[in-house]
Amino acid sequence: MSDINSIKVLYFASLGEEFGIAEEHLTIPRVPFHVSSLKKLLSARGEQWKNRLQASNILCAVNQEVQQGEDIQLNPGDEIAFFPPVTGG
Amino acid sequence: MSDINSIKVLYFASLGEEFGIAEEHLTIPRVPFHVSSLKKLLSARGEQWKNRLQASNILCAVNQEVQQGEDIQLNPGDEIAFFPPVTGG
Amino acid sequence: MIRVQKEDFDLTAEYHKLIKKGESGAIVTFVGLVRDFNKGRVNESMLLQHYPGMTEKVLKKIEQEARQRWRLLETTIIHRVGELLSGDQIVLVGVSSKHRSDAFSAAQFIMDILKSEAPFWKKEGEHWVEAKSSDDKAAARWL
Amino acid sequence: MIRVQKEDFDLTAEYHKLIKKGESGAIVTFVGLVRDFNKGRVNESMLLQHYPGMTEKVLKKIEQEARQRWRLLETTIIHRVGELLSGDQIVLVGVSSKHRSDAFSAAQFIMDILKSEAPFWKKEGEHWVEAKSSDDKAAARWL
Repeated sequence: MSDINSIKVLYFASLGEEFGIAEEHLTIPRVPFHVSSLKKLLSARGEQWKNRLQASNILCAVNQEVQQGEDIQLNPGDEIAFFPPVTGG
Repeated sequence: MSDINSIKVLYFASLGEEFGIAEEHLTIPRVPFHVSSLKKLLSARGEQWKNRLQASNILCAVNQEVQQGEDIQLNPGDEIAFFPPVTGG
Repeated sequence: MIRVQKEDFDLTAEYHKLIKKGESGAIVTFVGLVRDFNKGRVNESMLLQHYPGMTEKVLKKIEQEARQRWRLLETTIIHRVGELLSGDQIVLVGVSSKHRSDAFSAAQFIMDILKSEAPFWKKEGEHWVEAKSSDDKAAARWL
Repeated sequence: MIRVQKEDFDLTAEYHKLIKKGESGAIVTFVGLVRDFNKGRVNESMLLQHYPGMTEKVLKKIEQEARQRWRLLETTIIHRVGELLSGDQIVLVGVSSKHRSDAFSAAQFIMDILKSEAPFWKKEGEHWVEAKSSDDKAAARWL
């Protein structure tokens, strides 16, 4: 599944259900690669991916820390998660 | 203990302890008689009574309702209580 | 539900009475305990005196006021009187509601007003406890 | 103390763990319960998903923040995950302190921030629950 250049991507709640996938490993290029680049890559999979990932309420965590912007650079071994607003408690 | 013209007077916490009495029945005159009249009557018992009853933090309840002023008229059968600020809970 | 009693109370039993199954989304409970008041002398007891009759009236009024201010399902106020020791439970306030903000506000309101209006007096050893101005301030913010 | 678990929890057991005898004067507990979300179909279940690893980190951060803001003796956060039914317990927040205002504020703070930051998601039947703006507002007042 994973190689030395791969990142782990997680999709929670309605996102995971709509995409039909909860977790995957992706090989990233050796050039600078950001959250925005990952979103672009995933959005190319189709309208559903594009619409959900570009929605303003979708959150992104890198290594379990929620990110405000999309300019953080991703490195091999990173864990990226996309999810809708939380609703626990 | 009580007759038809009497009121019941209660003293709680430090007041009851200092006065050496928790409850008594007093006969009140047939003329208008107020909380202020009662305080005057009791204050005549000595310095300790006077000092404690005139202290600004001492509360007075008539028929279990705390009174703001001292001008409420007392009637036979009334229950009057004097006590320091409450400290429960 | 209002109770003034010498006996101890059981949080679990009161908690279960607060739940309306399927309706209650939030249960807030507050328990007040006796703290060590005199480090030298352990096991010195505390006495809780109250004004029978008036106490129940005041607690009922506080409960009604809370139910007017917030959307509550159930409310419980239990206050003990008599002799208590360090670590003993003194007071329980429990509130259930659909949403948590109502339960939190009501429980805090009940405790704040109880502390400043319910006729209870604490005596620690030989010493009657003095009222705290912080309790007056806590009650005043609900005015 | 932080726990994320499938199993139910016992309020009494957690309550007793919160008490530091002689030091604790105030114990506030909050329990969140599953409400009926679909009046037609009784016994439809709720699913609580979470982000293992991140959840624990976020809860620990919230707990630490509460301990910095208020004088607390003990804190407990337990959140259940998996399948739950109407009336089931979802979350427990417990706080003990010397004085009641610290315990009340901290318990409410923990719940408010948990609701807006801890990665849990509820699914009621076939429907993922939408986030409420009231929860964002509740969290924002602590900023």
